Amino acid sequence: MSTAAAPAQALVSAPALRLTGDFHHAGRPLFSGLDLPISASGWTCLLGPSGVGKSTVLRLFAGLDTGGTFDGEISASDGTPVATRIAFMAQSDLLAPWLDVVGNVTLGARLRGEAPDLARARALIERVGLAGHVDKRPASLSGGMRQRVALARVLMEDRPIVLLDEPFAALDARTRAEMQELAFEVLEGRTVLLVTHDPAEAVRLGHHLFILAEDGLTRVEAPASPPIREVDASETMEMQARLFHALRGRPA
Amino acid sequence: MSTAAAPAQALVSAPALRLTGDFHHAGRPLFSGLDLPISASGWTCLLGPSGVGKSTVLRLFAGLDTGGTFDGEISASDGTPVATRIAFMAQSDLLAPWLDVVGNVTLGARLRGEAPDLARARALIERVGLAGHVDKRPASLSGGMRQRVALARVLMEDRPIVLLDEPFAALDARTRAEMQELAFEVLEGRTVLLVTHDPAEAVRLGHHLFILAEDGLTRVEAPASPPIREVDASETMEMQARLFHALRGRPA
Amino acid sequence: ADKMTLLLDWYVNPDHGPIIIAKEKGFFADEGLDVEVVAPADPSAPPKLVAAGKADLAVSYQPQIHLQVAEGLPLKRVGTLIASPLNCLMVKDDGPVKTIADLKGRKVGYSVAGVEEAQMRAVLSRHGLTMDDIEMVNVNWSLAPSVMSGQVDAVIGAYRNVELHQMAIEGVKGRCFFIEEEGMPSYDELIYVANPELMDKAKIVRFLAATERATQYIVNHPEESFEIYAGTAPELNDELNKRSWADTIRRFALRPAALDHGRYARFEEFLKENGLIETIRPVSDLAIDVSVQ
Amino acid sequence: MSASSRLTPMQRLRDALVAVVVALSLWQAIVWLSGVPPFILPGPWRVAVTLADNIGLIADHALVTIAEVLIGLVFGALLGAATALHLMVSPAARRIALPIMVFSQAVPVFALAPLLTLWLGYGMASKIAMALLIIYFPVVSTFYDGLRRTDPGLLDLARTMGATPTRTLLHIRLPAGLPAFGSGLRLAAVYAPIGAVIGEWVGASNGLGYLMLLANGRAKTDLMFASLFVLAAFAVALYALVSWATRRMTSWSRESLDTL
Amino acid sequence: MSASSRLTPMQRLRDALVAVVVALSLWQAIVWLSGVPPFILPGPWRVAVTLADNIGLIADHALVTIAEVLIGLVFGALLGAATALHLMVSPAARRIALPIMVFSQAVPVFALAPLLTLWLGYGMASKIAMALLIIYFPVVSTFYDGLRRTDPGLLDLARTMGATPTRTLLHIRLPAGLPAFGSGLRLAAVYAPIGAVIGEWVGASNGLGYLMLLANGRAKTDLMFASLFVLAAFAVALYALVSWATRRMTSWSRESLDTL
Ligand SMILES: Nc1ncnc2c1ncn2[C@@H]1O[C@H](COP(=O)(O)OP(=O)(O)OP(=O)(O)O)[C@@H](O)[C@H]1O
Ligand SMILES: Nc1ncnc2c1ncn2[C@@H]1O[C@H](COP(=O)(O)OP(=O)(O)OP(=O)(O)O)[C@@H](O)[C@H]1O
Ligand SMILES: [Mg+2]
Ligand SMILES: [Mg+2]
Repeated sequence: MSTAAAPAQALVSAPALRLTGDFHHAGRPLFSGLDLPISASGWTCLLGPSGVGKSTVLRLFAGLDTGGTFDGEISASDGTPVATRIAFMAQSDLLAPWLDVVGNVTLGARLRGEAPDLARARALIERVGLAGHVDKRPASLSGGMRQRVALARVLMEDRPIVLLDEPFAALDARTRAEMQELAFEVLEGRTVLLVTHDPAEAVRLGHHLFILAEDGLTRVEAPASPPIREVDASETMEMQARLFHALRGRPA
Repeated sequence: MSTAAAPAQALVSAPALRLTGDFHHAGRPLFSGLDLPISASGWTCLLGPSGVGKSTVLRLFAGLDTGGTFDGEISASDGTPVATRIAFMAQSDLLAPWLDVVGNVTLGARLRGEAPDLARARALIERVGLAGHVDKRPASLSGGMRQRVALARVLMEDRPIVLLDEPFAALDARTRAEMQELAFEVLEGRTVLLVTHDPAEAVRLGHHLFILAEDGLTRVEAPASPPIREVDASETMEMQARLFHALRGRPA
Repeated sequence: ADKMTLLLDWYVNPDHGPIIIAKEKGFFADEGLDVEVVAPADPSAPPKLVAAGKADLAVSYQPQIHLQVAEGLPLKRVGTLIASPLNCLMVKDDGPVKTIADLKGRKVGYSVAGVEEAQMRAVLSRHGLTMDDIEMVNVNWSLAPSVMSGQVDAVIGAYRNVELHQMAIEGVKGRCFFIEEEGMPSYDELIYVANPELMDKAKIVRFLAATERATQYIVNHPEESFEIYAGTAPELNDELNKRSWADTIRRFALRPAALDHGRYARFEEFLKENGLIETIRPVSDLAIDVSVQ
Repeated sequence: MSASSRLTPMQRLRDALVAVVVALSLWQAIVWLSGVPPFILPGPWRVAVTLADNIGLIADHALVTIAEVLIGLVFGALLGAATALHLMVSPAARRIALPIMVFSQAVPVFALAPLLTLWLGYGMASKIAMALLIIYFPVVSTFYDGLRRTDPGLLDLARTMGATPTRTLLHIRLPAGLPAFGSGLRLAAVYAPIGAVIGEWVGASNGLGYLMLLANGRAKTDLMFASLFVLAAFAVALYALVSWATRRMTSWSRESLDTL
Repeated sequence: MSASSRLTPMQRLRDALVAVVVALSLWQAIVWLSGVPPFILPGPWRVAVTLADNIGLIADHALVTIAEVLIGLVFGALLGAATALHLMVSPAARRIALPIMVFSQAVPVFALAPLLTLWLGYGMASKIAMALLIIYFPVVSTFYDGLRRTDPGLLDLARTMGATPTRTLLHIRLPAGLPAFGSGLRLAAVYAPIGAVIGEWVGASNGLGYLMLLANGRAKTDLMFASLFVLAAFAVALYALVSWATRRMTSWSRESLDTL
């Protein structure tokens, strides 16, 4: 089961990324002088207060319209463009209401005119716990189920760079932990940028941690042990508390 | 500021509620023999795995269409109907895309043909941290900002019963804590049913805690101290860990 | 002055000469009448509106009054505007149809007015043909264009004083078979109809007197009368109207009030033979001479 | 656009009967109250009698018109859908062809009639073309509007998935625009019969439009209204059919009738 | 439905000019290639000359038609919107009135012409009524479809907020349905001129429709096409205006043209 969920193709090498520059909405600066390095083949976690521009950063990497003006550079270590090699999971689930679960999970293949790998899709759907719901349309799914469909869909995409915008926010603690493990396993070797609000999640998954705040970007050292980390290891717990306070403690 | 955000009217008495019965989707049972008591004037937190039926329970209390069949009873301690006395915040933000932030927050008043209390709306918008965004439309807001607008809107509704479906899920840790405090303050004396995935949140806010699982409802004792509780009080931390394990530890 | 409403059969054209001239020269005013002239696009509407009491008079066609009375419309012919058929079977002069007999196996266009099949049957029978020998095609809005472009070989329902000139101006020479020479009973092309229960005979008598004067004026002063006619609206002042005017003058009824009983009896007979009406009505049900009764 | 989709067939039948009765009563009431003479608007009873007396004649002509309408509707819908899709992929088509299309739509068909008959003759082709022409623009316009209003989030997603514009159109915009296509198709169902009838007026020797003209020419108002009635009844049936089909086609689109 | 809303006025003007040139070339090409005689379809040059020669005459008639169209459009849009809203609140209206409306729409206007003139006379009223009648149904149909497709989540919300059906209609469904109303209005802008022209055919002594029929009857095809050209140009201008206005009215609705 877990092998079937692994990508069918050999892995393309995952580059490091970097975003530098300023961004403003009609003159109102969102961030300036930002320099965000994403290291190759690992999980970089981006945290920060609501509305600070995390999703905007993700959309910039994905080459999507942000409604504002970006003045800077987005580059990959191998010198080739970024936006064509990404898989993107947005903050809202963005399921096609007319497709059932299988249809949504295999949408990428159909959009590229490839034959969808149905076996892999079914395996992933089983892994995200929706085996009994394959032919339901999004309207008949709960919020967390919808998010898991979107997760399965992004995991189906076999891309070297993966951008995840709060992919586990609608899930209960247990399902969330399982999904984190699944994503970590499937995305091994990829360059992953994860936006999250959950310090525990960041500490559990991140090779590198950044906090984006109104006053700029701060790097936070990740624990020494490699992810994926045990939730209740003392090192993790301590780190989590530190991170939590780093996030909460900023002056109001 | 915090006084302005308080309801203008005298408080109507908040009843206790109870939901008993079975529910199925076209013959597929979701829960059966459920008996969920919600005590008067306090926060009851409902946790449980994704897709188990938490949102369905909330919609049943709200008298909304669930796409399935409910066979049972919903009653209030004072014997009057429930659905006409509730304020409801759904899992998705449900903002009207054509209204700006103020317009969305004051929608309820306009729908009832009342004059919107603009001062209170502005105070609430300021409390949810969107003072600088009053005239933005939802499309120009971040995910967390949209959720805060929806929160301000439900807090504007001066109702004895309040149903909240993961109202803080899209917020970063710090904003989340602030919003919890705001909601707790504004909803004082109300009967609140909160669906959440975050054990810390449940422990922080709940007078009563329930876990809904595939095999039925379990009551979990809340800490002895009254909410709202300190996040890092030892009692809270311990309870949180217990709850977390109760949630994770179910057989796969 | 007494107000009066007259519905034309169609847009203003030289066929309406006496009405326009009577109005412009003040002959109506001399009779103490203030006549409002309204032009519709659908010729079948005006008789209905007069029957419904919405106007005093309408310009219509003799073949129509027979059918309308048969269907129970409260209408009678009270005057004549054009006292001979204008309708003709029109072909291209250089086309294949030299005689009626050449129509065998060919297409004949028409614009539905109700009696054209009967007309064709009458014309064909003179030359040993039946309706099965030709194909009738409803070309509704475009009689002249359809024959000019060769889509049909002939059209019935074209007006000899209009369509022939129209084709000539477009550079296509046309030719008319005059249906009254080919076996059709003759009839009044344009008549005035009124609702016999509602009409004010005295007013109609005055109206007809004014148009009679106008007709005389036109006959006596063809050029001046055209100037007056063309001066009423800029869109009327053109080559076609000029040619058509000259060709129409001799067709106006010189005695608009006079009624030829025989014509109406013969036409009623003709329609009965062709199955278009079921019973023969006395002429007095169809037409009256308002000046005597 | 039709009654709620949550009704049973029996309820629908009952509603349809009520609608018929109400319509006939309205019609009769207008005839009585306004005192309009029967040769301008005959009452329902007279028309019913005429319909019964001429049922064979009317049925023969109706079959011709129905065939024209159905063929015109199918081709018009296909052509309209293809045009809307093309407008979506081609900015040039959008900027240049769209104004031309609007321009051509504002030309009343009677002006095109000689042209159409010149090219297509007096057979069925010109009537089908007329039915097609009359429904083409509503289908294009509503479907194109629907295509344009696709959730931008889904389009972003398609883009990150490496979709070509054509595949985005087929897999995202097309299904997202189907409810709007349904709107256009329902309009088309109402107007296609008028198109065919106009086609018949332009030149024909059979069909309900021809029969109406003939009846009008012979002052047989009863017969004209009987043909008209059959035409309108056919339009309602066609509308119900198209409504049902489009509803099925877009069952995922959550229409909220009973929850107001 | 119009070119992208992200174009500058200069670009729009350029596009419009290109569209005009393309349209005229197409027209000329048809005339040359098909060898259609000028009495059926005159070329653009001939029409332009005729237009210039008769500019005063055509302008006089055009003003009448424009007035009729604008009045008809305003009233048709208002009446159509009111009907769609009413259909939404009243299940009875939906089940009974809707089929009757479809039925009445399928009756070609020419059949109603004597009735209309009987009631409204030969003045401007009957032309306005005709323009109104022709746009009424497209507006009702598209707007009603839009009202029906409102996000059920928002309706649920309104319900929990204690809204009456009427207020839900005004504050939720109405704004949510505005983009669809815009679709209907754009269709209406194209068809209202045809309505007025048909009204003029029924009986008038001025207006572009009158001029066209007159020219047609006199085989002055050049003049007819010149009038037709002015009519169609007016329709395009009206469409552009309505398009701009409806776009502004629904600026919140995210239309995704350039992101395909
Ligand atoms: N219209 C429907 N038809 C069939 N099944 C449905 C329908 N709507 C919801 N369901 C099912 O009902 C179940 C409960 O959904 P609900 O939204 O109540 O879950 P939940 O506990 O809120 O989950 P989450 O935490 O993911 O939001 C799900 O399994 C879902 O698939
Ligand atoms: N189209 C727009 N016009 C103007 N401002 C916009 C627009 N889109 C987004 N913004 C603003 O950009 C800012 C950053 O938004 P973004 O979605 O990147 O935040 P975020 O960090 O992802 O927040 P969250 O955690 O709440 O999702 C917000 O303040 C938002 O108001
Ligand atoms: Mg975000
Ligand atoms: Mg839920």
